[in-house]
Amino acid sequence: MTTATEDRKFTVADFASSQDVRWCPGCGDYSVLAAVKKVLAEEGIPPEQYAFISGIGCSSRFPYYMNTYGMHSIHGRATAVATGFKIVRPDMQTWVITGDGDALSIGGNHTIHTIRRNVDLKILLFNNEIYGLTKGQYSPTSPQGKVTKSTPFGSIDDPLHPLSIALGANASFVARAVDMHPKHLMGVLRRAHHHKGTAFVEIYQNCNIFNDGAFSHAQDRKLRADNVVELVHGEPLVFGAKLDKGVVLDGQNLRVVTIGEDGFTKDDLLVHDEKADLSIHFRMARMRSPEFPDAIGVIRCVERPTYDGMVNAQIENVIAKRGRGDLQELITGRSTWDVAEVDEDE
Amino acid sequence: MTTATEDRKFTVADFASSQDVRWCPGCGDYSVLAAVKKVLAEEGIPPEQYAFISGIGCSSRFPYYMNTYGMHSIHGRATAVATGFKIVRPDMQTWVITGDGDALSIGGNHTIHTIRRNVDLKILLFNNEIYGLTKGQYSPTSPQGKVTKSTPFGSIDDPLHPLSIALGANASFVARAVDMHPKHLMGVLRRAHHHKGTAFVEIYQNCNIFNDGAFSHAQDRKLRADNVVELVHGEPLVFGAKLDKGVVLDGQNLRVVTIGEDGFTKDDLLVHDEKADLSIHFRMARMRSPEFPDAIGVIRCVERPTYDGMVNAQIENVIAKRGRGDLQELITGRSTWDVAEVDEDE
Amino acid sequence: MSVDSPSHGPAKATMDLHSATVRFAGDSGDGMQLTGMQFTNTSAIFGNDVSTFPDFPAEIRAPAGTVYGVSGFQLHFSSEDIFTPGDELDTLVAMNPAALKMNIAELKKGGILITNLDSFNDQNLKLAGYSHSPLVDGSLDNYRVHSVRMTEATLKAVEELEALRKEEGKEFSLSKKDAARCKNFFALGLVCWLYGRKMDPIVQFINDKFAKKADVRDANLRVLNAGFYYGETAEIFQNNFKVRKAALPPGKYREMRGNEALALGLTVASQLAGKPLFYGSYPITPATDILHELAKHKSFGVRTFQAEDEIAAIASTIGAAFAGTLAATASSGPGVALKGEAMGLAVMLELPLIIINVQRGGPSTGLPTKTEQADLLQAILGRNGECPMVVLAAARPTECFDIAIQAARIAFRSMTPVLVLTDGYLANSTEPWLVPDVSSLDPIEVEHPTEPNGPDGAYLPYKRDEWLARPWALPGTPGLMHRIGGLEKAAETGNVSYDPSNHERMVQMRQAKVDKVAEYLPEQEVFGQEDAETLVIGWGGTYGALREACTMLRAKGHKVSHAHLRCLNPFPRNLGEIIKRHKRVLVPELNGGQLCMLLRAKYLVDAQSITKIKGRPFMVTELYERIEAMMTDKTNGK
Amino acid sequence: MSVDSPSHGPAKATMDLHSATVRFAGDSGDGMQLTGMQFTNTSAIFGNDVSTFPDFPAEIRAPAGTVYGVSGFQLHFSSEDIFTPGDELDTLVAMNPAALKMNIAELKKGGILITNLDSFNDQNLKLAGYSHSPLVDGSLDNYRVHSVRMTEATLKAVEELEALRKEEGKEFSLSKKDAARCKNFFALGLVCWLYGRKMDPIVQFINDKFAKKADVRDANLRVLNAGFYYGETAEIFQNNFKVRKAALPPGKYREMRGNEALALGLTVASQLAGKPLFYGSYPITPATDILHELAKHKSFGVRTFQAEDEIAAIASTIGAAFAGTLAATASSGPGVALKGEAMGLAVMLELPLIIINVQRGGPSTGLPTKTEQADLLQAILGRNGECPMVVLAAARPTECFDIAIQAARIAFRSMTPVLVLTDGYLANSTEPWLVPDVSSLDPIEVEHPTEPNGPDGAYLPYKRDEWLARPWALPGTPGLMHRIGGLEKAAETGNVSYDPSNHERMVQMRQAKVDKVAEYLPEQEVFGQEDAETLVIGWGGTYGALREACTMLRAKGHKVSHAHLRCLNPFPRNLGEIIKRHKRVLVPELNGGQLCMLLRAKYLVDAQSITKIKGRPFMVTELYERIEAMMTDKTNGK
Ligand SMILES: Cc1ncc(C[n+]2csc(CCOP(=O)(O)OP(=O)(O)O)c2C)c(N)n1
Ligand SMILES: Cc1ncc(C[n+]2csc(CCOP(=O)(O)OP(=O)(O)O)c2C)c(N)n1
Ligand code: SF4
Ligand code: SF4
Ligand SMILES: [Mg+2]
Ligand SMILES: [Mg+2]
Repeated sequence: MTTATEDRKFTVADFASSQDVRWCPGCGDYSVLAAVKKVLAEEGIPPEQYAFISGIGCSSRFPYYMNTYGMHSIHGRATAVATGFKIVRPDMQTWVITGDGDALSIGGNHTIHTIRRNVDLKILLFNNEIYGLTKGQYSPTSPQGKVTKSTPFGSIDDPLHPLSIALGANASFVARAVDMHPKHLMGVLRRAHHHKGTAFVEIYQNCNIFNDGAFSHAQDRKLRADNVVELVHGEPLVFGAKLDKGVVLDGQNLRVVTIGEDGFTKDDLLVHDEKADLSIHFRMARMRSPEFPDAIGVIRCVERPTYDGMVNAQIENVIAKRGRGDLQELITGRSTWDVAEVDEDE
Repeated sequence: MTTATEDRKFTVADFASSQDVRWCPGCGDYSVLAAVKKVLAEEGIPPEQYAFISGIGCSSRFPYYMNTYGMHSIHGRATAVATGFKIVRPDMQTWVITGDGDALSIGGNHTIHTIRRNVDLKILLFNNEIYGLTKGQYSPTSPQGKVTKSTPFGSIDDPLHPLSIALGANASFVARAVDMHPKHLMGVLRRAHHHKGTAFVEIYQNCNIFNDGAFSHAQDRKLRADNVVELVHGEPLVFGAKLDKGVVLDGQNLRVVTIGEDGFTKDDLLVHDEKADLSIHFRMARMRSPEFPDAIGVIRCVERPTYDGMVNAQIENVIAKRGRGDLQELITGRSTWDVAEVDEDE
Repeated sequence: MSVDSPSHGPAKATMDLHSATVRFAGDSGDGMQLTGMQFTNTSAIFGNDVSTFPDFPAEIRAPAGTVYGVSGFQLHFSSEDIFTPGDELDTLVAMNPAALKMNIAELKKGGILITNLDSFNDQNLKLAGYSHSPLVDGSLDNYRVHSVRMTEATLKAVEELEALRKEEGKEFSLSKKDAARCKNFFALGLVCWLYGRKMDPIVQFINDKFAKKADVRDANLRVLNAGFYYGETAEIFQNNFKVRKAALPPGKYREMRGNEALALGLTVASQLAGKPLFYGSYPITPATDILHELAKHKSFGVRTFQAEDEIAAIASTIGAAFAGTLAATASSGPGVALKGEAMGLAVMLELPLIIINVQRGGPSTGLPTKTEQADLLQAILGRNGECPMVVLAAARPTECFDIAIQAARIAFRSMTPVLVLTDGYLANSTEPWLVPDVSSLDPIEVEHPTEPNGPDGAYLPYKRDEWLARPWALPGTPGLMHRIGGLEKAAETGNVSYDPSNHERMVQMRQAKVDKVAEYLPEQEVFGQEDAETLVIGWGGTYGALREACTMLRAKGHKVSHAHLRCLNPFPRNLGEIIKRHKRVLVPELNGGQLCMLLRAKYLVDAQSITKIKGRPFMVTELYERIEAMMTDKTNGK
Repeated sequence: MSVDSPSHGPAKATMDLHSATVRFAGDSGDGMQLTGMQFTNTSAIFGNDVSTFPDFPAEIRAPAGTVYGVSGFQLHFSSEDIFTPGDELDTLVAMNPAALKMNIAELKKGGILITNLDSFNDQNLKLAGYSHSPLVDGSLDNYRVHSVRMTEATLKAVEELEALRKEEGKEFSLSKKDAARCKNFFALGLVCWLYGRKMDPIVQFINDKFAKKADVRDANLRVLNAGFYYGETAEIFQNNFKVRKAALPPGKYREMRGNEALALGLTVASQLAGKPLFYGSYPITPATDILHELAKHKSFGVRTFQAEDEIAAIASTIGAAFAGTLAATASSGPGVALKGEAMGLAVMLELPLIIINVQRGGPSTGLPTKTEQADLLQAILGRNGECPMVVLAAARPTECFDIAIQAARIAFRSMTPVLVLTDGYLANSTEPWLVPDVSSLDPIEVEHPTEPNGPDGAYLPYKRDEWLARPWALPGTPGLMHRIGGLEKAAETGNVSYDPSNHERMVQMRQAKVDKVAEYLPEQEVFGQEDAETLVIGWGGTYGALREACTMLRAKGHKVSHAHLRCLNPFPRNLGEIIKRHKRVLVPELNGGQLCMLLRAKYLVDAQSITKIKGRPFMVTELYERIEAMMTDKTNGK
């Protein structure tokens, strides 16, 4: 349905639409937009081969700013819209843009079903732990006790943990990145782009208007090193400004140790395996500062057939076995009778 | 609002409504109904202190058969209805009856939000891996490849795992039981009843009409011993007809061993701890025959403040600190002016 | 029931009838649906016009013998054109007391009642709520009652087979319980004799179905014959009946059920348009069968998606439409309610998709297995904002095929979602269908731009054509990248716009686009309009009953005509004129008067409602009486 | 604008005006809402009648200087009773070019335009889409333009303060950027001078708000004064104006916004009924403020539940109602659409609950921050099945308080869900409110049975009283255990029933119950009906504009009266009679003619629509003109 890539080369500008970007000045969304455009420009697939589908929220304005096919749908339903889209058009690179409210509050159910089906979508969840567009109510990811417009005395809900939910739904790809670290973010986006299946990426995103600093531990250049561990497949979990800290497995539990203290060496540390058991990734994804460093990077990446692939393969199989359907045969069915000109019976 | 229990004693009959039970003969729902009535009769709380709230599905007819307060609501929304109910009436024993379609398909989002909030509800999920009431379509828990009316060529969806989803939402109580083993089931129901918070119980339930034998490995008296491990807090994971098998932790992974073989003794086995880390329960809950025995019993039980408790405590705190609100003061607000009879100004 | 058929008086030998209505009723487990369908089949093959109406219990398999476990299948067959499954029953087969209890009220006076006497034991009588047997207390004196020991006769027939097998030195695999389950074929054989039906198609069916189970096959065949011979030999029947062939247009026919017709229509439409069907749906009675049927059509490229709920179902359908294919979703009452928000999005996006509502009894969960027409106003007016959508309604089971194709044509031509209304009655009823020749069907034209349509190489996704439709650029097309969404959009560019005048213009534009559909749809036809004073306006599944009632009324000299709407929004362009030609407008509906309200508002005509909200179709006679009463009531009308 | 106020002609010193309309417009970050509210406050305290209308951008904080980042606050203050925030502006304050661009069209000819000249730099002009400054190209010749270097003046005032502080040897904490942010108080001071307003309440406000930030406080106070003195001393203003006190009923007043009034009404209703409020909601513009307000009311036992979506919000509300308390939920367009299925359940359960729809521009996401009335038909007819619900609509911001209480009364008395319609205009507009004495409000009576009401000690949950309401047994009450649900229920017992006649009876019963509410609601009042030929019927937030337009029309000798409906379903019992008394019925609405359609259908009257679908309220003058035109048009009317 589309023209060949030939030898077209793309720049960031090719992916920018003509619409003015309307987020608040300073919003973390800007850096994610920039990162996505850069990654796509590098990847060399033409803009018309992409579709960006979003729900409703500040972050969900994203598609308007991309010079691709796009839909700003309704609140919480982006993954469901994208599922139908991708089933029909497995050839399109399909990205979903969503927020913590959009994907985990009203859209929570579609999120888990999309993930368990492993529809080949790249889902970017802009987690700012707040409802931005509606001007600052707590969201499912806001920490307990959060004072917001709708919780003047502090929220009481235990927060949902996006990656736990994704892993509980048997996600084939789960990653985390931080808006303010474009280089690392771009690396994660690139990996998501190349994953066949649902790539679920949580992005810590600062809403400087309604929830400024929610992720300062992971964003701030100074705090970051001690509060975040960058996962690399096959490498031990080392972190700290001096790279002297690490995570070890202690019986059934994880523990942070200092290399060189209590006899711990680098060799004792947990080594990251993107293809390990779900429960191991579950545990890593749940590490959270200050007790643990937050894990960023690709936490899980395994192969699993994609839903859109299987839907279409099933059709191809049936056609391969039985041949294309004969429409006349179909509507005629198996049990018919003929009516001739009426003549008296018996 | 209710009369004291005094020394009323209750029988199963006290909990039975006058309505004829209308499930298919042989349906697993009957045994769950019987077990619930027995447990409640034992517990000695009067029927009027209970509310059973359900969604839509075969199993959701349950409340009609209980002589308690009850609501057969709409598809997928039972937990949300029950949340409102329980917040207003924390004094009522509130049970939710739901099916795999009701709780995990259309109602999946309410399920995870109820669990993460830890509303004090007993949720019984009748998992028959099929849509019963609509006459046999595959459900989110049906295994891949399932041939049903809506999947004549086999389903392609990777199934949702109910307890993984619950644990991903930080459930405070998670258990599993089997319809055909009333004694064990009753034990689990009793534990659920006494748990303060969301008690999420998956019940393997046979739909003998549309999905007969889906759980025969756990139901059949002969197969059962080798395919199921009964978890007991503080006890090792032993199973098998001869009680000669067990589960051990092998590095990061679980493994089934035979006691006495390869040097394994009972002491090597994993000991069940209901209060362990979520990720450990996550791993146990996912054990599935034939590779592993399915874990039944209480998998997780930890204390966490209940949502309904916190909502009401917050109100009490505010009242304790500030006193009951003065209605006149409220509507008058802080900025008023007086209008006298008009007289020309200046 | 046909108008002038003589009621069954006493007679000998074979009596000629114009038509007859038979209902098989029994326990859910008694196989009544199968029995009814087989009788239908043989009648159709014989050459009658037929119309059927199954009536399921809400429970999957309620305990045997209870009234709520009763399953029924009604069949009307005739030597003339018929449109309904019949009102009153000429013959009722009641396999147990509960079936008798639930159905006897509809047996006409002097009608034939056939019961399975073996099932009238104390337990079953009690389950049905009888304190003593109605067969002996005189309460059935108005009927010609034939109590037959069917179970016994069935067992005996099977025993003979068993004996035969043993003689041949063979095993016999049927238990006594299995044997007893054949008794529906006894009833079927008996009724075949009663109406002089050839049993060849049934024999064929049994041979096919039980090809691999010789014992079951032969048992059923024996029992079937036993039933037939019982009628012929037993002294209890004074005569049997004959309903001659109908004068149907010649050609190849098949039985067709509404839901199946809809599914076939969607698949055919997709082939006519060259756009493989995407069908996103969540199971719900009585719409689920469409999913079941379409799931089989993989060799036509049909992709069915069983979504996690109705919202995901329509959302995925919207995604599929954006992706550039024929996309449809279906549901019923509660499920359609859930789709409301997304339907609004579809209207805003101006994408072609089909939303089907197989209506059932409401409100809320209501009466899930029963029929009703109470979602019309929801369909037309039930969304937030000014949110117009084309609304079509099928009038008879086989028309569901045509309406699906028409919906696709409109959706593509006008770039609009189209809502199709059917109902539980249409969904499950069958009638003979003259199978069309697919090569004679017009292709459905769909265009996709490949070049920019605006100045400076810009693509204007909301530029409009003569039907006010916007262009449909296929994702993947170079140079036509664009973004659409639920916020109000600027005319032509489709960019987000908060401009007040633009909003008003766009609201009017969306309305005008829907209104314009009337320009290319056929004009409204009227049945029997020449001299009519009274116009009966209907829509949807009541067509047959209205048509037969009006035929009766006209036969009795009443000046009445009948207009049945297929497009409810917009109304046919000549409807106003038609209304003006009549002195009185009556609007029978299976709701509280919803179409009537729309007609009153639009045409300012004092249209009067005839309503029925019982989860059941209109009966022809009740319509006849009510219309007649209102026609002669001087207090209504203009 | 009041009818006969003289337009501002050239004059000296102070001119008397009956009323004036002022709009403050600037960047979202410019504090225009606060400025407007302070000016409102001082006007109200002075004794004017006031009415306000804020107009927010859809973006949270769009980039500075863009047209889509413009925020406005309009205020109408008067010496007479007023009902609207005014049509055309007498004075426009435009803090930057974008604000000028977006608002100038509404400034009346000869009106005063005050701009911040410092913001008219090249970048801002470009952002606003001006190729060159409108201040110098003659395009504003029709207005009295006052370009003031506000930023500079502000900075100077703050510098003086800084110098002072330094003299005192103190630190000064404001950066230059902080200082510049005070400029809205300069504008406010200037406008206070222009309309001779006392600044005491503003000074008080600044003192309170910045009590802990002395530098900010003093800077703002200085800048405020600087603005005032600028008006007084600079030679550019030829005169200032005075709007005298209005003859308001004496008593204690406060400013009241629609959403706040609704929240207070709910809390008061809960106290009057002795049933602590449960409020389940999911945030959505423009309904969210109700949640924000109610979340503060914990000391009244109010439990707010921010649900995961709108479906959970209403489902929890239904649960809370079943639990026995006053339960309410609110949303807007897309969110209300999602609640449709659960509303059906509430109708079936016959539980008392309140559903609020703060309408916004639709369809779909539409114009989220703009006002519209296009959800009326959805409210009344937009559910599956015959699913009637009482529908009320508030007519003015302060009436939201009363309507909440009335909704609770009806819900409890008739055991029915009640849907309350307001809109974005009512939600955010303010007017002075004569604070009622709560002890004078009638308590709301609620009864709960404690004893069985049926034979043999049975509890019949669907037995009905004189209003056809069913009893409301509190869970926990011994002996009254019962089950309710969405399937059709048997009369009285409430058990599941598939009986056809029972279904029809129950459908009719639910309808009759809603209809009966009209019997105890007040009759419809008509404004100016004596001699009227034309009846203007309205509903909801258009009240003020309709009332002022009709007043103007009557003043001009037109025979017109105005009926404004508070209950849309059922209609007031005397509405039919009122309509009959008039020759012509006109129905102005901010939609495509929805109430008009209902009136035509029900009363068979040739009511004519006056529609506006621009996301904005009616202006009085446009209504005046359109009504006048239609009154003199011979082609319409009966
Ligand atoms: C059905 C519906 N409900 C509610 C809303 C209002 N709404 C819009 S965005 C939003 C939440 C936004 O939060 P999030 O998804 O975290 O996105 P963010 O703005 O923080 O990027 C809400 C509640 C809506 N538009 N539609
Ligand atoms: C909104 C809505 N959608 C769909 C349905 C139809 N429906 C009723 S029950 C059901 C699924 C039942 O499956 P499950 O929850 O597993 O219960 P079971 O019958 O197996 O006990 C469906 C799809 C409905 N009643 N309402
Ligand atoms: S409100 Fe927050 S999330 Fe939204 S655009 Fe502004 S800074 Fe970003
Ligand atoms: S269909 Fe299955 S789940 Fe439903 S009642 Fe029958 S056996 Fe039970
Ligand atoms: Mg957010
Ligand atoms: Mg199930």
